[in-house]
Amino acid sequence: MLEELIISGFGGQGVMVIGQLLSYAGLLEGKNVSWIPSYGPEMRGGTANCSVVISTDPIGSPIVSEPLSVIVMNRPSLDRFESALRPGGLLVYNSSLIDRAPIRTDVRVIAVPVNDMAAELGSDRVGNMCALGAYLAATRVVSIDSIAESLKEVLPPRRHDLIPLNLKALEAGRELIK
Amino acid sequence: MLEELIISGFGGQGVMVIGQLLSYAGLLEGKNVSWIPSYGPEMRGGTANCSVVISTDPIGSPIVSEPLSVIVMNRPSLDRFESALRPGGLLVYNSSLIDRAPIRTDVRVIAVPVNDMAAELGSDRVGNMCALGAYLAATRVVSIDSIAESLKEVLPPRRHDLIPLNLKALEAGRELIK
Amino acid sequence: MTKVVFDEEKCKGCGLCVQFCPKKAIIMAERINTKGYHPAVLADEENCISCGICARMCPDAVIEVFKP
Amino acid sequence: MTKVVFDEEKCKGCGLCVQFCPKKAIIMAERINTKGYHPAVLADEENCISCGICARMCPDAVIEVFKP
Amino acid sequence: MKQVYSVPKSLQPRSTHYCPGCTHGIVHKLVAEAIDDLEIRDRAIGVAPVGCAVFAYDYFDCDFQQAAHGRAPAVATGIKRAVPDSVVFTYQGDGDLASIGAAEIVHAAMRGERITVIFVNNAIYGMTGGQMAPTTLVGQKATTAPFGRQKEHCGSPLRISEMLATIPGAAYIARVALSSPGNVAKAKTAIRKAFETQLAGEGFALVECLSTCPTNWGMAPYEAMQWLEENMIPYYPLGEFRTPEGGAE
Amino acid sequence: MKQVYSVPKSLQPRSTHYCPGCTHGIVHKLVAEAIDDLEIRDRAIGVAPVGCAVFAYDYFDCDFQQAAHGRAPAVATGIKRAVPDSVVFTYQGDGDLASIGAAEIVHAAMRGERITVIFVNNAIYGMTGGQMAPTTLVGQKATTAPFGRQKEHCGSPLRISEMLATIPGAAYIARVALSSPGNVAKAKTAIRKAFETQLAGEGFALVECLSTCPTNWGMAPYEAMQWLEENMIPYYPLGEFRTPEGGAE
Amino acid sequence: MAERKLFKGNEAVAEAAVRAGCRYFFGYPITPQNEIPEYMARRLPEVGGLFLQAESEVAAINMVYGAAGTGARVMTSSSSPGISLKQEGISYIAGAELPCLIVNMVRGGPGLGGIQPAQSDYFQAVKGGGHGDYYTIVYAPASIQEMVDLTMQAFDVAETYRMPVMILGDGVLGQMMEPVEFRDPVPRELPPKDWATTGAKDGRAPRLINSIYLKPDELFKHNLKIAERFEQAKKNEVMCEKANTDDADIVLVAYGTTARVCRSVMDRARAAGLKVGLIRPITVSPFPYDDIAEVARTAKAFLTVEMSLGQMVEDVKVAVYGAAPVHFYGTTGGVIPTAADIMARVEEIARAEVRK
Amino acid sequence: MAERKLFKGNEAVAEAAVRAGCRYFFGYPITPQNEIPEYMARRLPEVGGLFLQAESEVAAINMVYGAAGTGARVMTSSSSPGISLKQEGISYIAGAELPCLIVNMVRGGPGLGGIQPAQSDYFQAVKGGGHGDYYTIVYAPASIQEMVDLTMQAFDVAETYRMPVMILGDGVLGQMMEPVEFRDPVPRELPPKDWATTGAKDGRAPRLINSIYLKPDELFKHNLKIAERFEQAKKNEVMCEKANTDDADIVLVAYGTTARVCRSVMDRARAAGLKVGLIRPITVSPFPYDDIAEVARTAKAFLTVEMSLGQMVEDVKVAVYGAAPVHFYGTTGGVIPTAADIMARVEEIARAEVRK
Ligand SMILES: Cc1ncc(C[n+]2csc(CCOP(=O)(O)OP(=O)(O)O)c2C)c(N)n1
Ligand SMILES: Cc1ncc(C[n+]2csc(CCOP(=O)(O)OP(=O)(O)O)c2C)c(N)n1
Ligand code: SF4
Ligand code: SF4
Ligand code: SF4
Ligand code: SF4
Ligand code: SF4
Ligand code: SF4
Ligand SMILES: [Mg+2]
Ligand SMILES: [Mg+2]
Repeated sequence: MLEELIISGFGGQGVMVIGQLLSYAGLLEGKNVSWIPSYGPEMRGGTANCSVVISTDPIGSPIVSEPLSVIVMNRPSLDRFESALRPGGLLVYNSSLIDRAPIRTDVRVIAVPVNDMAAELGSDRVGNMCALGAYLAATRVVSIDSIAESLKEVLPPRRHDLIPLNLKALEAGRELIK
Repeated sequence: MLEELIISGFGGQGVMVIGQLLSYAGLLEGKNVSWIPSYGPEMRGGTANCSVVISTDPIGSPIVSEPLSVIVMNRPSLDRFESALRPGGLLVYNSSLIDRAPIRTDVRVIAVPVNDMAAELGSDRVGNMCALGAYLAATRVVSIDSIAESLKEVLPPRRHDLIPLNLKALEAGRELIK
Repeated sequence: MTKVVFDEEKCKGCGLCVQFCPKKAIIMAERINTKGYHPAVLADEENCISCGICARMCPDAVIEVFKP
Repeated sequence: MTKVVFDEEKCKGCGLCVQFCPKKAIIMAERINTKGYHPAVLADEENCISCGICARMCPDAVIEVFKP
Repeated sequence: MKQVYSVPKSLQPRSTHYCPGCTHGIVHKLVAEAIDDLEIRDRAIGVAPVGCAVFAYDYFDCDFQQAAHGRAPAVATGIKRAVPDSVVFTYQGDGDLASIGAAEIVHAAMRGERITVIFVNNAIYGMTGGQMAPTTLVGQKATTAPFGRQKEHCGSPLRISEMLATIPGAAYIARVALSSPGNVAKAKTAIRKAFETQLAGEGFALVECLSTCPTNWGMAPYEAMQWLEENMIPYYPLGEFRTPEGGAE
Repeated sequence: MKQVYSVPKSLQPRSTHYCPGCTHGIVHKLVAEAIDDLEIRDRAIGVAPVGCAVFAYDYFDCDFQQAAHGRAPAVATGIKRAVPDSVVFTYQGDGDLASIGAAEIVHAAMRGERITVIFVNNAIYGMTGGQMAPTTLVGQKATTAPFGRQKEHCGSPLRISEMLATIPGAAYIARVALSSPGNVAKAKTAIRKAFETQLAGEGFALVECLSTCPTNWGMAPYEAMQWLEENMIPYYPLGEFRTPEGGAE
Repeated sequence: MAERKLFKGNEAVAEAAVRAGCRYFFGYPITPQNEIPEYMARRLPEVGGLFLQAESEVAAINMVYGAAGTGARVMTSSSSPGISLKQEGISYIAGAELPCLIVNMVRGGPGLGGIQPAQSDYFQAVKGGGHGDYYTIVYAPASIQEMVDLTMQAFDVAETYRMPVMILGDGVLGQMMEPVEFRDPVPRELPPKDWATTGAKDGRAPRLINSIYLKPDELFKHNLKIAERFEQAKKNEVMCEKANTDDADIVLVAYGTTARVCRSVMDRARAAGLKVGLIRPITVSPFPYDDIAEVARTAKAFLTVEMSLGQMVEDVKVAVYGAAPVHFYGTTGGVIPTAADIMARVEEIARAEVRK
Repeated sequence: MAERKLFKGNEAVAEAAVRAGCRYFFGYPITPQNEIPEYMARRLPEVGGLFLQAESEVAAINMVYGAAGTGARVMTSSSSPGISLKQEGISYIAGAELPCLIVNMVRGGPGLGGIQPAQSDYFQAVKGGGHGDYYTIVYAPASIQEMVDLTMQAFDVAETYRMPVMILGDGVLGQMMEPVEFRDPVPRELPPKDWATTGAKDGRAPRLINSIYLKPDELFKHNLKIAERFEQAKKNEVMCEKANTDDADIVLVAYGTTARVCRSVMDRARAAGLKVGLIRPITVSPFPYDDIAEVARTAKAFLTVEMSLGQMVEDVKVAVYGAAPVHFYGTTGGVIPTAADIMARVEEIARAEVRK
């Protein structure tokens, strides 16, 4: 089993958290995992992304250049990573913000209206969980239980009260696929 | 032809000049020459020395560790270099200042009462030339003419008026050997 | 030509011009420029006194000011 | 014991004690120590007032001063 | 219509990489205005620091050298000595100038090096993400001062202008702030004067610009300017600390 | 007989390598006297510089570290932070402290580092044979200023004490001279006070000792002291520039 | 088994140091290692330690010198340009025989270069760097877990041999997160710190931390003493991982991040029927010359892979010493070599040297 | 023939630089090279040039960067600890593709070490030193005459390849006097300095002196461009003296001062009937690998001699690459190897490897 994923978006869109949740969940399930953010001043203002690898084998480079999946939360991210995706891969994109449709036809495409769904759920903060939910439903890389468990690790204790809402958002994302 | 010489004494005793004169003279006579001073803070206050090599072959290390000749102008210099001298070598020492006789019996020893001779010649400054004269008479490494020529190079122009006196001192040193 | 001209694509929506305009003549637009920022626009040309303060305080050299 | 005691082998013959002695009680000796310097000596113990100035100014901690 | 404010010609017509509302942009404009006004664009050679302004060379329309962190005054010295009729300016942050480059700035001042130094003091390391600077205020938080700078632990902030004003070779030293239209106008005058000092061959000139870093201070741009006025100016008084007329020896 | 002057116990009973009449020897005695008087020999850790005093460790009867050229304040910081109850002092020349080590001294002062700095300003590089120092006077000759230091070329000398006195963390800053019995007595007081400042935890303390280098000045020892009085003191006024009672913030 | 937690490399190395008893950190910010000082600024006060941001890398390494000279466990960290600035200080620490830990999260150079991962400071770390005759012990971890393990033993090793130890990481190892577990290293018997300058109390003789020996004979002896200790380290501390080398025709040699990619390549190549093995130096100084030489007795070719234009490859050549050709594949400037590109080189070599 | 005069090494190198058009010197005092700045302080004003004593070696190398960036011929000099401090700056100069001359009169290290001659900065000069992927061109003269000749061409070479050139001397070469003659080097056609920042006059586009390339791909390309120039230098600039290597059983390999001693050893050995030759690298970077490899086809053994504990010997091994054993004899800390000691090693090797 090998997943190589890039998650990309604006600063506040929670892309790093998606990556960390997946990594923790992978760890809980006994897999090898790695997470690495883009770093440096390029981050400032612009888009941020992280690479996540989850594998039953030892992980080579943690920096993913030809992803099996990508989750993109804004237009620049789609522009940058759509072409890098491997044939047969998975593209999850935020259809609320991205004003063009993906071009690739050799990949599976899932549109998640992240901002709209988040607004519906009553918190801007949980849009990323909708995207994650859809991604998980499509890939089953880790279980929802593992993600639920990971939320406790990744969210700072003072925000643990948001866990139920996060789970709800996750579920809403999953619903999109069923 | 190979000469490897160390000249050693207190700061003001003109040992560096002896070395430079010999080097220049060697150069004038078409030989390979090198001169190197001891350097660094050890010089301060204490004794200074230089190594001179004059040779028809290319010169290896310019730093002489086992000299063929030594000219020592004070007691610490004798103490330091007497033992380093190669068997059969030449030891010229300043008998005005050095209060012990050399111990080595396997070398040629020449006592030059440097300070006394200089006093007699009327200038403290030319004692070194007496020692040089004696050394040259004994070794004939370079000619007196070459030394005379070299004086013009080594002495700063404003002290060229001292050249005749220097030559006189050189001659006085040579006399000791005849 | 208006008194205050914005090079809209260079605007980063920092709001400094809005804050410092003595006449509160500038507002942030609803729209988003290609950088993703809400650009500043002159909302009240009438009241603008062409003082140039907005331009002076704009860190991004977005603004030019003219006096009729 | 004299008022001014010199650790002669440490003396570097700098002459500072001579220069600063208010009583001109110190002179440089004719002899040379093993370092090659003419050491300072108390020439005029009579006049020495044990002020300690020579000791204070000696850079080489050569001098100790006593008061009768 | 008469143009009241136009974009300085010595600025390149491109967007900067600075965060929204960052005062680096204002300083850039003021420097470019001085270059325009004094008509020295073709003699100007800028020296970019390591810090958020590392890419300053992309924004000015004149020759530039990018210097190692803190060494801009040394690089500027090399340039000015080799091309004496050039107009050399460094553009340095507080980490660059007041921390790693403290020796270089002191000695450029001592030599009376005929250069102009634009010193952007934003009390933080912007580029590397908010570490403490020598100019970070007591109590101010930074990633390497997570409980706020503590005087007992690392002292009170360095007042560079006051310190350099003790040096005879420093012909012009002034501190300005970029926190209000009035202060920006004064900053403009000071920066111009710092170039004039060089042009007159009077010696070393430095303008300390109290600046904001909205991103690492965690404030909105306007809020940051207010914080500057309320917190920085009381510790870092504005004014001229040394002028060619006044203080040179 | 009562002993009026005895050799300080914290000095090793050996000859130094200093030239005849060099004031480094006097400073050594004063430091040792302060250590004796304050009974801190077993807590004292000295930091030797690179300069003529590089072998200072051979002369004091206490622990020592030899530091890289100019970095003694940083080394002292490392020691003092790791062993807070030690009494740490650096002993530095003008090349060491005012030139290559300018950043380190400024920052140790800024941090209010609880160390004592003995700064021997002899206006020359002694150990390396007479090169120009930042404190070399205008017109004074040095091997790298063969025509005398020229202000137009490399500025006026740095006044370290005045400069550091602008820094809040500097609790005690004084300048003394080793040129006469009276001045040496004042130097003794200042050096003692600099150690007391550290013992009281009040912050950074520095005593600048105007000194001679008979060898590289090309003067007899007494003549050098006179030259110091006539030439150095007018440019480098003596006195206390900052005291714990007075200036701390 | 202790709990495994996701840790960012920089924070993991900092936490490991704290657990290994490091109580003093002196450093200066630089990307991509800022999380180390930032973590230490929060963490060290909790354990009664001290974090101090120095005015520069030069000051930082000299603070390390001072603190190490008192016998404290102390470290610094930086990235390439900052490590260059520390070279005089590192040479002093080596000359004064002081133990300490230096972390270099290498980024692309030369000059200001970039901030992405590189391995182009290899030469500096293991050969050049500071002036004079000395070596340091340099670990090149390939995972966060290994970085933790090596950091935890680094202080013991530094104190055993009285020399600086370096962790040679890179931007990837500093920035990535992986699961780690903090496990105590095998305890070592450490020599007494009878050289530490802490004040000459209770009548003990004064001590001196020093690297100056003006008499050449003395400096000669001193340097031999230091070299002798490094010889001991060569005997005891060399670490190297070998995978599939027994029957390998082509042996990849790589360390750190690059070795991770090479492992993937090896797997791919084996799957494609090519007999490829991997040697991964864990200590790059002392270098596993013998391990490589041994493999060279059976291997047909070597391919050294580095994120540089070729540095470790020279040590590989010295080790292989003519027994087989040593090829090189490198990237520079922050580019990580891809498994595909390395695989292409492997196939090329296989065609030329193995099947010929 | 021009007049031959006795010159002290340090002054000779300074005079040669002035004659080669060097007009700017930025440096900081350190033994044993002080006569270079001191000479420049007197001499440069005579030719309208400028001498400036910097506040430190770090400042000095950055002043060199600034002046070199304007297209000026500029140099600095120092000795070991000072050269360590310059490493960040040298890496910048290399990264920004600027020509300049750096002189290192090596002394014993590590740390403060001593002031007597050594060759223990070889690694630093030719491999490590600063961070990142770059090389400099390093000359290792063995006489004052050669130091003069190499200095006189160094600026042209630096400008041809747009990289720093180093003269790697030592205390002996700096302090000794030998006869020298100043002869103009073979003129070279130099590339235009269309990169020099002198003010964007007459409508030309602004220029930039720079070493930052945040995008890995760009830095990769940039580094390859620099490496490409060094490849050119490898083709054109390698210098190496061979003596009696044609029939030699044992070949001594040494540079600089050590090579002088080895020449005496060779003569002695030949006189004693031993077939001994000498290879003396004059450029130690680029290193004469090919020359050595060629000799390795016939020689039975090599003996590398250095005033260090073994640095160049690694390059010799890479060159010989298994064709023959490479032995090493070294001194450290300022001790110059004696002809007698080297001769003893030669005889030992002769017994073991030649007559066996
Ligand atoms: C030798 C070296 N040390 C550290 C760094 C990392 N670094 C880059 S910018 C910077 C500080 C920036 O702060 P400042 O100078 O205040 O400028 P600002 O970004 O705030 O404008 C540091 C430490 C570096 N590039 N080189
Ligand atoms: C990094 C470095 N640069 C330069 C030197 C050479 N050096 C030794 S002492 C010294 C200056 C000494 O002058 P100062 O500090 O004034 O002390 P003094 O000898 O006058 O007491 C210098 C430049 C060195 N050892 N290390
Ligand atoms: S010119 Fe003055 S009044 Fe007009 S919009 Fe700008 S700030 Fe407001
Ligand atoms: S100040 Fe400039 S950048 Fe900021 S909102 Fe106004 S126009 Fe836009
Ligand atoms: S104690 Fe005073 S009076 Fe006596 S010798 Fe010394 S200086 Fe002179
Ligand atoms: S002051 Fe001291 S060293 Fe100098 S002459 Fe007097 S006793 Fe001797
Ligand atoms: S990080 Fe701070 S200083 Fe840097 S550009 Fe952003 S706001 Fe400006
Ligand atoms: S050289 Fe000068 S400072 Fe050094 S010991 Fe001699 S007189 Fe004193
Ligand atoms: Mg800043
Ligand atoms: Mg001095």
